[in-house]
Amino acid sequence: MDAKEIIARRVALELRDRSLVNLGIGLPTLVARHVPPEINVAFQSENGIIGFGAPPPEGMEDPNLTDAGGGYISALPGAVSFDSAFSFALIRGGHLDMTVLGGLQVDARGRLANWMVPGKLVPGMGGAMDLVAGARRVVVAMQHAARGESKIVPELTLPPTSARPVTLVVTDLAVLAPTADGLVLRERAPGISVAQVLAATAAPLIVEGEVPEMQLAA
Amino acid sequence: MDAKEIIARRVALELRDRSLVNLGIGLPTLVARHVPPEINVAFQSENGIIGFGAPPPEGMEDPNLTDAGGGYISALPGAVSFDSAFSFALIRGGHLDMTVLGGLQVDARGRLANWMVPGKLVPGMGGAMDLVAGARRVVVAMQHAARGESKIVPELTLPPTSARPVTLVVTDLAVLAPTADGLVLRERAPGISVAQVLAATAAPLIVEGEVPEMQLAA
Amino acid sequence: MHRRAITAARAAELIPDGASVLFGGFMGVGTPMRIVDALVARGARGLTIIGNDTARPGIGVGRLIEAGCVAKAIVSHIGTNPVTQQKMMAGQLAVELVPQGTLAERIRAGGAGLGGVLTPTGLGTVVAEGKRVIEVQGRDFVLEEPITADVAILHAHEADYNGNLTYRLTATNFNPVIALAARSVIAEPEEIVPVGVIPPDHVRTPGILVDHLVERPR
Amino acid sequence: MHRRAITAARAAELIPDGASVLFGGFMGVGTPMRIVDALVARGARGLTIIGNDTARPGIGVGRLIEAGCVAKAIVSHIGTNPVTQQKMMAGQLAVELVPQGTLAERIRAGGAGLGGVLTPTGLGTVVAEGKRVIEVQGRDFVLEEPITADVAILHAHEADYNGNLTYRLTATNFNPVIALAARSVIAEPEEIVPVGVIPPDHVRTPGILVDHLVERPR
Repeated sequence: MDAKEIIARRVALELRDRSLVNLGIGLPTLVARHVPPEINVAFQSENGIIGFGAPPPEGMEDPNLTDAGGGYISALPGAVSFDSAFSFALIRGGHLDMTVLGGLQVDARGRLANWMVPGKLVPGMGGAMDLVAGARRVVVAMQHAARGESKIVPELTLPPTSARPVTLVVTDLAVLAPTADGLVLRERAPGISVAQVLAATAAPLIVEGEVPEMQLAA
Repeated sequence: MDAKEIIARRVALELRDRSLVNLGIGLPTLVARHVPPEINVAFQSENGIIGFGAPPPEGMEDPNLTDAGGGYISALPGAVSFDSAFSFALIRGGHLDMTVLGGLQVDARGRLANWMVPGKLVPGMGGAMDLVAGARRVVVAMQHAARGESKIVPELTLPPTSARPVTLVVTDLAVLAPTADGLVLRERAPGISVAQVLAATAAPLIVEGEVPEMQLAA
Repeated sequence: MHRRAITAARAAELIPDGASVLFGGFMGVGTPMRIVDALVARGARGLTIIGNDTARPGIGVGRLIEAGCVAKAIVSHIGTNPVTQQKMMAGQLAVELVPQGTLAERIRAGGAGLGGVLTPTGLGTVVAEGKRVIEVQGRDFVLEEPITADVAILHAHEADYNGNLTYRLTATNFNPVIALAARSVIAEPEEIVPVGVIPPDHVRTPGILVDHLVERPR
Repeated sequence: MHRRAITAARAAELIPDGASVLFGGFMGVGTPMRIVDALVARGARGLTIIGNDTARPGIGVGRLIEAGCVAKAIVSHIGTNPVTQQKMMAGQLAVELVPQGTLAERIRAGGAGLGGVLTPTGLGTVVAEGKRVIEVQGRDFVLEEPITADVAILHAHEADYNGNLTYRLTATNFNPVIALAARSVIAEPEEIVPVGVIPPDHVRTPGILVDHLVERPR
């Protein structure tokens, strides 16, 4: 199982029944493939729809029905469309139960950076700042390291996405929970030891007792 | 012609072609009967409709289609319904060309009072404060005096509806325009002299040259 | 995410004495009358009701006022209901008057996660007393605080069993905006249809905001 | 209030060089492409464009960027358009990044006569730098100023000849909100139908907000 697959399957277990969930573009999108069968989740795409499904068969796409990445989607029974002001009223107003976002860095305080690398890349924040500020639970889904460097850092060196700490960080090595005391190591990936996680992490981690191995959704 | 009829017919001449107009409950509603035939006006009722018409025939009313007074109305071709937040986005945002409101007092600065008489009557402001703050033109349609007392006063003794001066005041005796220097007497009602207007008005009025007699819509 | 419809009596049980209740309706049009009558029937006490007006005696939330269910009304207008006036004068009912557009916008702000409303409405009136005035781009605005409540009771036209709602003409009014601003949302539709029947573009309130649907009378 | 539809070329003439232009669209979906192409064809210069994103090369307002029509882009995201990035780095294009929900709400505020937006989004980030932070009910909010523009260019699904508009699925996005916030509003519908054909409850933008309709290609 590759790193992205591990992350997506672990994040899927964070889904709660009868909840409204937003998945960021890229890795977070993979989570939709692993929704546990007993769980009923509605997905919101911030460009203005709740209740979308997989792309329609080729040739049956509607140019007016797309996800936030501009890709074709379908509408499930009970789908609802709305404008951008309403979409973010839902997001900012605490009506979105969970968002899953990619990340460039998370620091010991649980702050996320995911929208720019000064001097190199300025994609923009899109909806990420509103999502982190407004969603009830913010789950970061990202690889533990990039180009050999830990993305879990003592203090952000990239511009933060929000002052608000995220709820949970899921990587290919570990599940981390930001707390008032710092990042707690909650789980380790299958076959990964606590020592390996600590060695791969630039930020200090709090380890309390036995650290269980991740469960993964099917 | 009675006082209300004179006022309604004079106010009707303030209607501009291709404009959006709100009429307050009571006297202002009468203006709709005198829209000049060459003028195309859309009426907005603040409870959420543009493009309504006269009540339907008896027995054909829809309990979900009413004006701001709760009375049955009909929908003209091209009518649009919307919620209260949108209705007041139109009103506050300057998209309403004109509102016609009743009044209890107007003072020399052009300020309107029309929503309460302390200790006696507290109907509430309803949409009046938003209408006076937001409509491009605010026309007050009211009798010049009540119980023998002038309603055009030097300084409001009743709580103001807004700090913003109204655009025009139309009474059964005169048309008054608030300016930086005070209330200017623009027109006098048919058969009424300037002296009669001045005698019936508690506030000082500015009289410049000849004061023409009101024209009245059919 | 199907949910079964409940009886109006059950809905009334879900609204405890002393609760704050956002209600839809304008002069009683668009007010959920089965829920109102059930609240009267169960003898609800000490409610704070928040909505446009107190309608007329025997109409809309006027019935709650007469039955003594209401301790406080936050509304824009009470002029059409002499019972409200009498109870207010007798000290049996607290009334807080809010301009209509400001009321809609404060509720929207509460539901959309915004910190308040900056409006020109009410400047220079008693409405602005004790409130912060903030200058933006050279103009003054009153800072009005957001409103949320324990419960919202909505009247809708069609619902599906996901809780997706449509509204009808001027019965729309405050219903869409209050759906965003309460911890528990109870909707009383005129009709309930299977999920998938209402086109996504016609839904005005997504079912994820609706906690309970009230069934039609059998 | 019927109006005749105009050609896209005529619409482009109504948008002067140097104008500020609010545009609908999300990754090009819901962007009025006939107007965009006409702007490119007439060689528009110095535009400030305001909307969600700059789509991809050759898609949506991406075409305006490539053709050198744009001096400044106020958007939430440019990550999918390398041409935007290149022109920005080369100093040929100014880019101002605004969080997506904040952008929608600032435009709505501009159109609704509100003095700004109080949002938690952007707190503790570069977005809040130099802006007022206001405490309400014990929480901090950034004061974001309203946005208006010279022109808004909208994509709609159906229009009638009154200018009443409907939108389709995720092509809705920023279109309804920008219709409120520009001095001149130009809509490009997929279809124009006779007045009276669209039910009042289905209209999302009333024709009184729309100055010009662009005809379909012949």
